[in-house]
Amino acid sequence: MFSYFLRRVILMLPVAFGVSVICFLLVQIAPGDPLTAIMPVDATADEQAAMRAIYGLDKPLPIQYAIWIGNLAHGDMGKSIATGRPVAGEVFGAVNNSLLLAFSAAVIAFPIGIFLGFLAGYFRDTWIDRVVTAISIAGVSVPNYWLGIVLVIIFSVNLGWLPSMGAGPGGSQDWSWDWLHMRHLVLPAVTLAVVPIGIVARTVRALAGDLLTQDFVLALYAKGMSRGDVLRHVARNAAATALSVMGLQLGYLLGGSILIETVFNWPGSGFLLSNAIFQRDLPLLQGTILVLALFFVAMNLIVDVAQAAIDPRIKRS
Amino acid sequence: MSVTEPQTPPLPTPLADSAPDKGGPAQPLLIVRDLQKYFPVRGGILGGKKAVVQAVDGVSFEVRKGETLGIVGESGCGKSTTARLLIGLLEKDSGEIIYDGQDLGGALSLRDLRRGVQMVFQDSYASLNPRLTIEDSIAFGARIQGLSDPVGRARKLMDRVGLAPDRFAQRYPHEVSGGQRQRINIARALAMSPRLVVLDEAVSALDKSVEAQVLNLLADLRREFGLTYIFISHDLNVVRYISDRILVMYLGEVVEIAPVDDIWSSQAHPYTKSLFSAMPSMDPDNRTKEPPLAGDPPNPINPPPGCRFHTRCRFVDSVCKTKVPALRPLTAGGQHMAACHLHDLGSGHKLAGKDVLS
Amino acid sequence: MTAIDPLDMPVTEAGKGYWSGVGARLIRDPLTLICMSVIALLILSAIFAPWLGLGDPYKGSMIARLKPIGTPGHILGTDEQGRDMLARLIYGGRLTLFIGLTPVVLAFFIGGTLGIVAGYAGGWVNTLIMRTVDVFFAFPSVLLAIAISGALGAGIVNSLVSLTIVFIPPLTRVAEAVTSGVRALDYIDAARASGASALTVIRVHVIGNVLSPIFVYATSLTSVCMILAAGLSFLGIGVRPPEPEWGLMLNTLRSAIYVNPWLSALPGLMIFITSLCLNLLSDGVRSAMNVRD
Amino acid sequence: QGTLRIGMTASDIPLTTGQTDQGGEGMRFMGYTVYDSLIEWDLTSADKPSVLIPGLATEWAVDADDKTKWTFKLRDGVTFHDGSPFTAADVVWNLDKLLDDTSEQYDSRQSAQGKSRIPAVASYSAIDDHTLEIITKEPDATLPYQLAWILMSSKANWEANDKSWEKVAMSPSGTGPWKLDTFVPRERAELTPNEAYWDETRVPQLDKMVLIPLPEPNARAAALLSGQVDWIEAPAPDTIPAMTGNGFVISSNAYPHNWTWHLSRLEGSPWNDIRVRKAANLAIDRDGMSALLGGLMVPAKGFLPPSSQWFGKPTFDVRYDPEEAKKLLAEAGYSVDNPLKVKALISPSGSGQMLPLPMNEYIQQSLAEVGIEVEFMVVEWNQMINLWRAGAADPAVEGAESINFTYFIQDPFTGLIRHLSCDLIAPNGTNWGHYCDPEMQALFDKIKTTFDPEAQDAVMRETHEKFVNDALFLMVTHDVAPRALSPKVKGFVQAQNWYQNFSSITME
Amino acid sequence: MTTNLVDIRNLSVRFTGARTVHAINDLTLTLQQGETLALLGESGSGKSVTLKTLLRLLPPKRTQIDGAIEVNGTDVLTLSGRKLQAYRGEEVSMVFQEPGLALDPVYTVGDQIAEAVMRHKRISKVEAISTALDMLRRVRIPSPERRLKNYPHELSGGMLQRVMIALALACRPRLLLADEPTTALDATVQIQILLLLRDLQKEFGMGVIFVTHDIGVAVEVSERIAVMYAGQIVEEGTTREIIKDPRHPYTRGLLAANLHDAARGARLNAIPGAPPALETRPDACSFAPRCPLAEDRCRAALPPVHVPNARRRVACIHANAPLAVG
Ligand SMILES: Nc1ncnc2c1ncn2[C@@H]1O[C@H](COP(=O)(O)OP(=O)(O)OP(=O)(O)O)[C@@H](O)[C@H]1O
Ligand SMILES: Nc1ncnc2c1ncn2[C@@H]1O[C@H](COP(=O)(O)OP(=O)(O)OP(=O)(O)O)[C@@H](O)[C@H]1O
Ligand SMILES: [Mg+2]
Ligand SMILES: [Mg+2]
Repeated sequence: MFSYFLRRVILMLPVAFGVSVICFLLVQIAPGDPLTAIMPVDATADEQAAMRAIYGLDKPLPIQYAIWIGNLAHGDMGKSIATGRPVAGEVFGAVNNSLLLAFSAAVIAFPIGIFLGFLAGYFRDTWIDRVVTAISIAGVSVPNYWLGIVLVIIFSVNLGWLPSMGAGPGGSQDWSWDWLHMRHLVLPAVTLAVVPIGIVARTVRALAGDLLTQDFVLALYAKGMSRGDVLRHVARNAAATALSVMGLQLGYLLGGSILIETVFNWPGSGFLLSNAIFQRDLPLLQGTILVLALFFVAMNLIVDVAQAAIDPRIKRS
Repeated sequence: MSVTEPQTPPLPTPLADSAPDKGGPAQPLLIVRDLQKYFPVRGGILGGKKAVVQAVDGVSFEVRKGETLGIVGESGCGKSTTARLLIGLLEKDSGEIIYDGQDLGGALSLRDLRRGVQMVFQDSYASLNPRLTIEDSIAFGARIQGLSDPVGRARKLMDRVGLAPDRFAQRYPHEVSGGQRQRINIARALAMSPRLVVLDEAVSALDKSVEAQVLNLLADLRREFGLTYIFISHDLNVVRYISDRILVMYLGEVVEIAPVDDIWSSQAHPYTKSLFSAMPSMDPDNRTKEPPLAGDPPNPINPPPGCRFHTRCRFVDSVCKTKVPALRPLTAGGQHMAACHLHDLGSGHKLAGKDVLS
Repeated sequence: MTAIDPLDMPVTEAGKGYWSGVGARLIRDPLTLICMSVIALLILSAIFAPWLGLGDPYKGSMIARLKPIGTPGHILGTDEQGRDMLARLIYGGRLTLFIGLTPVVLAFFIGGTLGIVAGYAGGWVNTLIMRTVDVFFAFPSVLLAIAISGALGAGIVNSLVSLTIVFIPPLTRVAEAVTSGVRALDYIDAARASGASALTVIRVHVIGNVLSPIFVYATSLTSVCMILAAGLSFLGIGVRPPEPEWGLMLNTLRSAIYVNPWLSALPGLMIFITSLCLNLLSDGVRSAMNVRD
Repeated sequence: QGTLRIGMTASDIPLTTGQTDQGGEGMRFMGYTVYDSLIEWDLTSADKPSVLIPGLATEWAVDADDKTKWTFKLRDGVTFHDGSPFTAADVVWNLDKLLDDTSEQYDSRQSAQGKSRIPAVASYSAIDDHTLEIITKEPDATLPYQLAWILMSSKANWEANDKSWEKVAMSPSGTGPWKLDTFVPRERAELTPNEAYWDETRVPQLDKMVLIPLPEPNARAAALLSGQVDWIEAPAPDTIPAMTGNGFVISSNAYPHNWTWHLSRLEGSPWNDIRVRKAANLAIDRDGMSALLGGLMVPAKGFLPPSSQWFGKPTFDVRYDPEEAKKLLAEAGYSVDNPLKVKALISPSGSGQMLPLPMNEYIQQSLAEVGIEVEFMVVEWNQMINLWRAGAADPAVEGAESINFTYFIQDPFTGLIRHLSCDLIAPNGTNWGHYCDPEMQALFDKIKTTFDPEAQDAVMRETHEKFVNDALFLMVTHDVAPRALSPKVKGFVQAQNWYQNFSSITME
Repeated sequence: MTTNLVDIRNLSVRFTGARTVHAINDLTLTLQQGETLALLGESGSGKSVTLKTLLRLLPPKRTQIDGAIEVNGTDVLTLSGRKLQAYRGEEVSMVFQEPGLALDPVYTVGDQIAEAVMRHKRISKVEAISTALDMLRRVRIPSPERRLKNYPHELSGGMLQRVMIALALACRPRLLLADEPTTALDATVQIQILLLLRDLQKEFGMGVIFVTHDIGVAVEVSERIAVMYAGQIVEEGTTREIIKDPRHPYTRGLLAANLHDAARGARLNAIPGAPPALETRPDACSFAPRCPLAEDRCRAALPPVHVPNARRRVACIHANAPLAVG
């Protein structure tokens, strides 16, 4: 198991390197001058040049990359152009909030998705299957950013039940698991959960449906197992694949929440990213994407390892 | 009259454009020397050695013009790998393949080899492109080789293997039965006018009654076109029926090779002996009492040293564990060869020459 | 001798091609047919929008802004600049579908080619292509799209570029998997054994057999791509105003939600319906194409 | 008493260390709240344009002989929030922070924001604890306006924070009426009253003021409507009916802002013809545009808002008169059938740009009706800023003959001089259109050399009259800085300024 | 009349759905306690369906079953719920063709055997594991303690089939159903498994129905053979009778097609054609289209069943007139 883990880690390194290159290049393809957004509009050319030097933007590309990577190794992701604060601090704070949101959405989405999927897979080609399929297709078809707006209008503006924005009454810094704070989580998490519910339900349905037609299920019945036992076996078999789908979805929740975070003013990485984009805050853009991507890579690693732990067949190959 | 085969249709014009014979009748059509193929399998990246599957390890044999060589052995012993090496689907690690006197990679190009050697695969379904009509599948090779009138040729061959071209030419593989698909595969191989056809478990997936139909067909075709076959199977009965000589493989090596009647009457290698005794008896009054071998064939990733069969051999002696027996004729200049220390008086095996096998 | 043909075997209609079978299965599936008609209708109306006698989607009147649905002359009302909603929704379908579908089509060709090459060639070619693809997989797709679009800036071309980049890796991966699967089948070996060049084998034997699974997968991406494309516009890094595009319209009508909620829901509804139909269509096509089902 | 929660349009809390970023909003919420400048704007009245008043300096004067030498008397008994006293040395220290990149306390971020605001300053020194001397590069009567930009942060606090501006950012110290209590980047900042503020009338009444960045207009509206904030800046026009319908109060007032097309005066530009310029100005029905903006605008009558103290009495009446416009164009040789073709740079968004696309489309339509056919070149706001800096002659502008820009026109320099001065022709300065007129230049010089405020105002009026009479811009509208307030917010007086006074506010 | 362990009367199984298949047509079969019956037939002749019907493993929605099945006196077709669960595995159990697919890949083989034991014998996990261990010993798996903790993919094909047999026999069923348990195995392993089954059958004294299409295999394991064709039993008798004195033309064809003693190079007597598709219920002899002896009446009506002796049946008009093969 440990050697499997180590092997996966080593396989991950080139990917991580590639990720860093892409993140770096991302900024290079950006047109325009990153300083525009922060200098007063009537700043002189001299002032701009001085500023450019401060941010190292006057050096050639490979050197910029080398410096950037070198600093990264020390945990220094540069300073945000827009705020001057260290990118690392900004990003980790925001990713933290995004994680909170993503996990909450996952906690809503995965059990529902798994339940619906199993139901549909078990009762394949019955009306239950059709209803679940309809729900899951609607789930993946709905533009969730739009749904978010609608929910805000209904539950915040008209009914006044839930807050429309922010991560808690005092900002995200003093988050605690009380209703005062969790109220803020409800709408964005529900909105975010809609798509993964659909996806997880569809995956689990296909998975359960497939597994139920396999020989070993027949063999289980043949040795006198009850439906519940068979379902337990099927669930255990489906777990590895379902886990990887959920891992992937968690990544999407994390990276894909940008639209939702914008709608709900949720102080997460997506919100940060959208600010970075509009302020052309390239170090921040770079840093946010890098952290998210590396997080995603790490999570894939964890999922792989977890899969190997669940499914004895994986370690071998 | 009793149960018979349908009447063979009138002979089509024989496949005239086979590559001309070069070496004369005495030159074996195919000589294989020390053929070796190892497959790397992923081992631990961390320091661990990369494991290899020694799929084919030092295989040598000859196939004479017009004969049928049967190859038998348990699964995983390297039969298919050998076959694929022979028609260049896999690249050999080392060894020589000499076709009609010409060395592959030397005087003979892969392309020329493929004009002369064709193959019929086991899985009749997987060996036909589901998106091509039967006619197109058969004509494909001829078209590639630039032979004249590929479609006409395909239809002629379909007729010859007993599939009415008018009814079957435009069908797709999933629209015909397993036996029919195997006929198509045979026709496809023949469409390129090969001289040697490698049949890798070509009848194993068929039902007994259909198997007989296809075997009859193969026998007819061989006679008619003067083909040479390498016939791979793990069914000894089938191999015996169709082959002139039988080659027995064990874990990537040749353990015995002999004319069919010789080997049928007396098996020289303990493994061959066990393999033959493992055939189910057809006599209800005289059923098998003892399994001739215990356990499963070992994994070719780390084959045992010395004689590879020594782990399962009843006559194992210390020499077997260290020294690799060479494939040698039982009698000087004889056709029957085996690779076993029992037959080598100088091997140091304590039972050598004692004739314990019979 | 008996008069029976020994080799006859009951078959469904001899000589029936694969695609006619798919067509026949599709015809028997009403839901897919409905979705297909909806999409066809959207595409046709988008193509023929200028001849439908609609209002000018760019020209509005400030006096007639935010008229409700059902206003005479403006069946679906007017937007925040008094432009005819119906016209804008239909013209909007043009851009939305264009930006939603083009990247998948482009990625289908690029990713499909890469995947087939990787899957057929194997070895270091495969390693090179697939490891590169792996790097892109380290980014959640939405993130990648937003990052590239955000870096490049708004604009139709930029959106197409970023979305195409996003969809190449998954299509490559699927194409590679399907191709290596097919590559392992004996008929490929049979074709190689007949001396055909790699290109011929790919052309005759590989493409026909891998295309439909890749295609089916690609169709399942179209709705994702459309939602994503609209999302980019919604964020303001996709299509630029004043072009009519559903995501952008949704964005610009956001504040009108307080004046006329139904009106501002229309673009969202269009996105939803279209993507729903694309999803259902993709499911339908998937099951129709599954020969061994 | 009470807590006031404000939804800002900025996407982040403005820089807290002194000189703020985030434009006007930064100065409004984090500048003049936590800090003071030597000279400040009078923000107490809603009815008249605000004027300069003493801040940390109680009086100032230019030397009678050497018109480059200014002396400032500093206010006595002022202390920073950290308790350290405010002295002339602090002013010097603060100016070094912005201007002297060799000084220890030099802060590039603050410098980027402040340096360009005080172009006149050549040197400065503390005469004694409460006397400061500033030497300007050349005589410049606008120095007081320039100094109104410069905020004073505490040296003692900076030292206490290990001389690190990053640390200061978390616990800044100024002399202003508000103290920064806590601060979550990008999320919120909490200000509490400085009970010891030197101007007792401006000691805040509230217990707390919370600043929340809410850049997205609809999120802002939803936050106000769902009661998460009590005050939002710049409500989207379409959300206003819903707000007023629910008892929210819309506060607005004219302020020094304008929304214009800055015209190219390069060789060959059609805008060199005064008849064309006037025709365009006459072609626009500004009241019609008001519908688009929910009434939240002041139709332009000139370059400055009509209420400005520098408006003067221009003879050219900026009004809607299409017939007159057509006549003028006809004289210039154009008509609806033979329209004048011009290319205009616009951007889809941008700070202070109001609703640029619909407004520009409206203008496009209006101009078309009299015979000017406009082709738009739409670029991103950031790109637009670059093009604006580059000037009309830059190839990147692709021959566009106008640029739609909004101007912050608080003082003589930012309001008038920088747009048209010959020595500020882009890319050296911000005279985008390459306009250069000796007559105008003479007026600008006169502004700088007229040290008596009254007389200077008169010159300003004269200058503005020339702006209008020559129709130097396509003058369209002025923003009114709308903000939506919960009915619980009491005591707010919206000054005619970019900045506001929050001290008088109470919560019910 | 001795009571039969298995008593199948006039069984018909029809699959509905996209395609109708009359898989079993009017099948009657009996098996006595302690007897081994080989069910011999071509692919698609309904062998597996017969076994699955005995265990009620066919998808209930798409399957229509007529007739009666009694196993050890229980009416199998009316069983449901707990009774059905108790019947499966305890009374009757099954060995599948592909042991690799029939075992759950994510549980150890020990757990899978123990699970069945716990279910039927209501004993603790520890006891169940020791039963499993005992079973692994009985099927002669080397180092059974270690194998107990192996996952299916860690075992070779022969080993897996032994595990499968251990699993099937763990609850001491009265009837064992074996569906081509050796086709996927190598010859040397196949014979081991066949002999193992033979030994265990004696040891446990159960009835066995052994499905195969290889006559040699049938000879090795069975006392009786029933030959199936197109969902019907065309001939039934003791193994010796079937091998030495086949009466049905199909049985003869099968024997002739077997290469056991065909002369090298001589033509084989193959049965021409392919079996019918069973889209409709046969109303004549199903073998008639391939039968060299077919007459008009063969194609007109179902053939009569001849019963030459007590437990021997031949469904052919020619059954009484033994004909020389060939
Ligand atoms: N491409 C490959 N990569 C790795 N190992 C391989 C490959 N092809 C074959 N092998 C291994 O080589 C050995 C010999 O395989 P081969 O297919 O030649 O056996 P075979 O005798 O044909 O067996 P069977 O009777 O099952 O067809 C096996 O252990 C197999 O797993
Ligand atoms: N669940 C099912 N649904 C529909 N048809 C079925 C089903 N199971 C079996 N059949 C059909 O019933 C017929 C008999 O199948 P069965 O599996 O019993 O054959 P078999 O004798 O076991 O053949 P083989 O030797 O190939 O295992 C076949 O035509 C098969 O296609
Ligand atoms: Mg093989
Ligand atoms: Mg079967």
